[in-house]
Amino acid sequence: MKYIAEVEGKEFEVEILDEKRVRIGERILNVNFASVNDQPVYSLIVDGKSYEAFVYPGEEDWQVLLQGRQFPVKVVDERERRLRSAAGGGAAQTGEFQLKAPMPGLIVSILVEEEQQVEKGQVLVVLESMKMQNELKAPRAGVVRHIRIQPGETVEQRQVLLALH
Amino acid sequence: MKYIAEVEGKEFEVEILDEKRVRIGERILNVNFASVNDQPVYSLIVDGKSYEAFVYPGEEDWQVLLQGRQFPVKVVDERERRLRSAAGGGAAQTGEFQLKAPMPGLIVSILVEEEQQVEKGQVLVVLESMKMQNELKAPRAGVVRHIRIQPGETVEQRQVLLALH
Amino acid sequence: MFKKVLVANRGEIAVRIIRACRELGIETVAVYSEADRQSLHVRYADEAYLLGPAPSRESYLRADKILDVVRKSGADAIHPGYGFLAEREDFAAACLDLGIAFIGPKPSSIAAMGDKAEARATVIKAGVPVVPGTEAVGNMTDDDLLRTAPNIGFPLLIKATAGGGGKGMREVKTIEEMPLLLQSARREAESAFGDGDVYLEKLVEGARHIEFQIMADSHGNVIHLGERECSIQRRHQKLIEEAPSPFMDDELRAKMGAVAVKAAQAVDYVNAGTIEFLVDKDRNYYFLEMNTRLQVEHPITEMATGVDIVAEQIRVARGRQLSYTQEQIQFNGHAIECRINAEDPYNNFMPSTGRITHSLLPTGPGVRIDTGVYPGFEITPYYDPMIAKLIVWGETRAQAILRMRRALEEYRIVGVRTNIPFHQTMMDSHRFMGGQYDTRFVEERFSMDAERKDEKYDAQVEIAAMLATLTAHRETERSAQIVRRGERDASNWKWVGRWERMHR
Amino acid sequence: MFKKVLVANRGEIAVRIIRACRELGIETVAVYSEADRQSLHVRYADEAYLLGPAPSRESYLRADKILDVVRKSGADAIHPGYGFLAEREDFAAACLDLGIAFIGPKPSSIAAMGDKAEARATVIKAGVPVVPGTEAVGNMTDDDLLRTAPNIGFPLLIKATAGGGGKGMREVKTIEEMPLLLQSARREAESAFGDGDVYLEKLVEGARHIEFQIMADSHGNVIHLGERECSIQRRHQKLIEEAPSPFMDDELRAKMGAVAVKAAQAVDYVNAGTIEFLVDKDRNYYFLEMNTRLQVEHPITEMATGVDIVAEQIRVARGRQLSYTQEQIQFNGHAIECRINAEDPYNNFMPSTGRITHSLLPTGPGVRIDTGVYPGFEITPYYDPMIAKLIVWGETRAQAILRMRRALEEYRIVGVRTNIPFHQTMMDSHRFMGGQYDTRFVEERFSMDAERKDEKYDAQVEIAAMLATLTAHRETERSAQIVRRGERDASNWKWVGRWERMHR
Repeated sequence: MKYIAEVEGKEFEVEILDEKRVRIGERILNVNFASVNDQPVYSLIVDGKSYEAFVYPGEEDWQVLLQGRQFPVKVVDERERRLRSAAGGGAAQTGEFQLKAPMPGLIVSILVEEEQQVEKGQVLVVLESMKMQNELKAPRAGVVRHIRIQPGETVEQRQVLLALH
Repeated sequence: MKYIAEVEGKEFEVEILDEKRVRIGERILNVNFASVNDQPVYSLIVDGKSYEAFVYPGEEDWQVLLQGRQFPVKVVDERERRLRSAAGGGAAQTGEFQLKAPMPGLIVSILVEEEQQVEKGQVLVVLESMKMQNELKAPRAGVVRHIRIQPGETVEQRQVLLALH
Repeated sequence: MFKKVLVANRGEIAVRIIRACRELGIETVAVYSEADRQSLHVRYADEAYLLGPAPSRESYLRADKILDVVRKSGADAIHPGYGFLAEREDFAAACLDLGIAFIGPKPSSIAAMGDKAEARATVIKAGVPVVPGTEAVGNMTDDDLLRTAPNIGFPLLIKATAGGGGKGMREVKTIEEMPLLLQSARREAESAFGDGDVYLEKLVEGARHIEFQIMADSHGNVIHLGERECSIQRRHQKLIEEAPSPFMDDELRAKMGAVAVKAAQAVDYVNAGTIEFLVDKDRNYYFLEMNTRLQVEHPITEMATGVDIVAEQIRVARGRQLSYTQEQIQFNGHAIECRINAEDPYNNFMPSTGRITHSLLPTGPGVRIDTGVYPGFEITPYYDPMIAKLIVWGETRAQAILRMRRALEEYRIVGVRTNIPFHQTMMDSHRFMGGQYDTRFVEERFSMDAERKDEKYDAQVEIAAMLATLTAHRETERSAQIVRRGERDASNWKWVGRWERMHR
Repeated sequence: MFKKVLVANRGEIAVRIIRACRELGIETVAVYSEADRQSLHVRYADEAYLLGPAPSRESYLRADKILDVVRKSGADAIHPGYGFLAEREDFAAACLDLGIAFIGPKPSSIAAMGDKAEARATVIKAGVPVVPGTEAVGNMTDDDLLRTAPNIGFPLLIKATAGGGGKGMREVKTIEEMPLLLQSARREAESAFGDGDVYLEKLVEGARHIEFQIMADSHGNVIHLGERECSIQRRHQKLIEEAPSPFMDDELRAKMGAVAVKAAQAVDYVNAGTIEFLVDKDRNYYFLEMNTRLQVEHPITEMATGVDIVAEQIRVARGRQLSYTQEQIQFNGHAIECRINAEDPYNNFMPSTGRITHSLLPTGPGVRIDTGVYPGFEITPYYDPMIAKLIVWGETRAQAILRMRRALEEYRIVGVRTNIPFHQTMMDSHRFMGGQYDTRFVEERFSMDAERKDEKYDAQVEIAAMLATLTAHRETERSAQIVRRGERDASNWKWVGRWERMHR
């Protein structure tokens, strides 16, 4: 199976040849890959070098936490890649974004109003959790719609707070 | 539900009244009972006293390891008890006993022969595991039958080694 | 000796106190909220009583309920830990009224140090230097402030009386620019807080946060156990502490230690306490505040001096003398603590909640962990995000840093995000290694990406690509298998079978 | 400095060595058997190479394969740990032939101490006392033995030359009873081993096993790091060690320490080693043997002296001088180690295998754990049953015992049976607390039931009854629910759903 992995602006063609061999670019490497205790912790031995990392699924990528550093990696298989390039890029920027509570907590304040135009990075909502106030920011520019919460309200994790168009 | 628990030669009548109350003998106690992380480790708070113990199923009883001491406890519910007393006692002493390997290992020697009469506590087989030689003893007197192993053979955990009649 | 101590706290500090009691042969009583039934402090204590629902104000802050548990359990002393009720004068007084020991200072000492203006006045009287300023004076006109400013010295800060969060704050370098800055500060304060009052405070440049551990008994003996360097902070939360401070020398330690003892004596202090100082780059030091309780970072002092501070707290609360004189306190080697918080350093340190599914603690020589969590435990949003303290000791500071790196690399916590990568990045930072940092370091000069592109970087990028691909591939295969296997899952039936065999 | 060290071992000691290397900035190479792919030493090392199948003789004892890995990885030193190849003269020599450092003594020292008779002769020449006897003399007639006996002194032991396991062994109190006992000993030896030869050895009564840690560099410096008391043994396996020995005083320590140094010098020793002595109740001490390697119980010496023995081993293997002179070695407080074995103390210490499903480590002040296992790890029958070492330090022996009790009470390992209850019973034993034990204590005077019926007993029996009943009830309810719920299990479908969402 052939994959394309994109990390830190670089692209790697990675082919899983069999259980013990992986081709990356031009090189064929001996690998021994195992999850530890069925957790998202993976041990990888590549030609004798031993690595261990957390690998979590992100929204559209994988977060690899390796030796105290985090690398977001996008992985697509060849078929997906062809489909995507046929569909054309840039589509991800449009459409509705729903701001969800990243953790349970208490809404301290809402700093925007419906129909307000906001910039990328602008603080939308302040959520208190674990004695800390956390600023939830706009991931991109847009117009605020459907504010579904009020200050003082308790929210669950992943509860939708408002939308951005 | 009413149970009889037998431990260290004493019998206790234990009745589970509801989620939070247990009657033991004449006394009604407030209990808060919970397993820790779905392991055989149990936390019990009885009228404010906090206890934690391992509780493992044994062959015919429960092994309770509490504060560094082990207590084997037989628990029967009232219905079982009536059935057993109707069937009459002593039946457990007769019939076949199968000696099983308590762990994987290597058979070092077999100290008995088929049809040999053995005493309770007599060593039947020596099994090597983890660099240690372990003597497997007769749990009761009897006659050796069906020796299914040979010295030098590797055995799996719970594999039947021989029978005692 | 006390027979039974109630620990009025949760988490790692409750566990720490229970351990000290157990090692002294004292029984322990835990209290807990509904969210904490499975907490370690409940599991380890001899007795445990429910206080109420998860929010602190309905459980750990309910002094009335805690005092009920004291009566019910027959405890003869109470240890408040830190936070919650630890610095509540009225709670300490209520314990004494009930005839039980409060393992901490007298209510009057808590009160004297709890009010900032009073604390400042008290220590000034004892000859302890404070950050010069006009806060205690009350409202002043621009003319008054301009007259006072040269006495404070430049640079100084204009601060809003009602303020906070930097609103209405201005840095002033010379008297000439001050009138205009006063105007703009008042304007901003007025619009932010509806109150234009301001005061002046000396700007302590390149300030380090250095604190002294104090121990005092009721026989008039007061000693200090040396300093802790706590300048690695983010949003005023300490993240890393070390003892001794890389900035300190024996002479300054002796001088500041003596001042710290004087500050404690000024409020007739008994038990453990901490005097916090700001220290500028010219080694001038200023009293900041006194924490009248056990401090989160007390273990580094324990590792550098060999003194068990919690055991010593219990000792002096019983009316005994301190076990050590000042001369007997020896400083040996170097200790560092990293606070492990459930927060994501790659996402603006956002708190992270969830169930810990797996964990692997670093152990071995010179490593200590104080924690209240374990695999299977649920991190809830109700309490502080600190889930563990990782403490190491080394013969030298360099050895301690290397050991901390090794320990951080070994530490695995799965189920919530933690700030372990933050600590790893810090331990690799050249400025941290050089001891060259102040309280603004994390916010102004530190970045998670700062030191990435070293000789390991290229290999890491490639390995990350491979790991993500192998994981994605594995999940695809697994998912395909599950769909193929269909709707039957045999595992429950196995379980039933086992059950039936057991009850034959 | 070495750049890369190959660790030719597994389990906790491989992890211990990897940690030391990492803290010194040295890269590490692990080797592993097929059973150990998920072992901590493989996970923690920078490199890892498969040796072969699980049995030691096909993996960890394959010197040839390990030397292949040395070549492949470019390691410039090898640390053998203990056991496996650690005391193989030929392996140490092969390393030197390959031009890499063996972190241990010279092959000639290993050889000199590996042969019992030669070791005995060597140390006797150096003036070190050994247990008096005739073993080295060879076959002797009854007349010869009767003539020699008074020189050895009574009581003495007749032992079979070919012997072992007590067969052909007789205790002799007087010369009068000796002729008859000689006859019966020869008869038994003949029938057991087909060889009636016997020799005499002084019976050391109430013997304690006390050993001295030695460190030596290649510049002729040899020091000792004090003693370890290792008399708590079962079937000649050490179970608990402490430093210092409760039996020792400063004078005897200085005397035995000097003798230990002399014994090491007699074989031109370099690196870490241990001289084992038997000490009788009258404080006579006899050389037993020298272990020419790192010892399992080295951490208690590390905690009592502050010396990192493994780091020091690496240092002297590089040809550097020792970091300490004898005068700089300070003994501080008391350390105890309990060896945590996967064996059931309620079932004749039968080894226990299986997957560790959950574990909770005792942590906090003064506690160190060296282990190679973690939740999810499988304990196999191929290797030693020791899965962890729990080590505590206290200011006094009493404090160390109390701390060990606290740590044992906290320790949870689920999935295999362990001997933790044995250690708990021992820590409660009055004789252990009093330091009154010898090497026969566990087998002759100790029982798991010995100290059960104290004031806690009645409450424990009732609680045990309740816990078993509640567990049985819970399992009944659970089993009923599963049967009712029927054959559908939704969890896999949830997982597929998540997968599909992720790939939308």
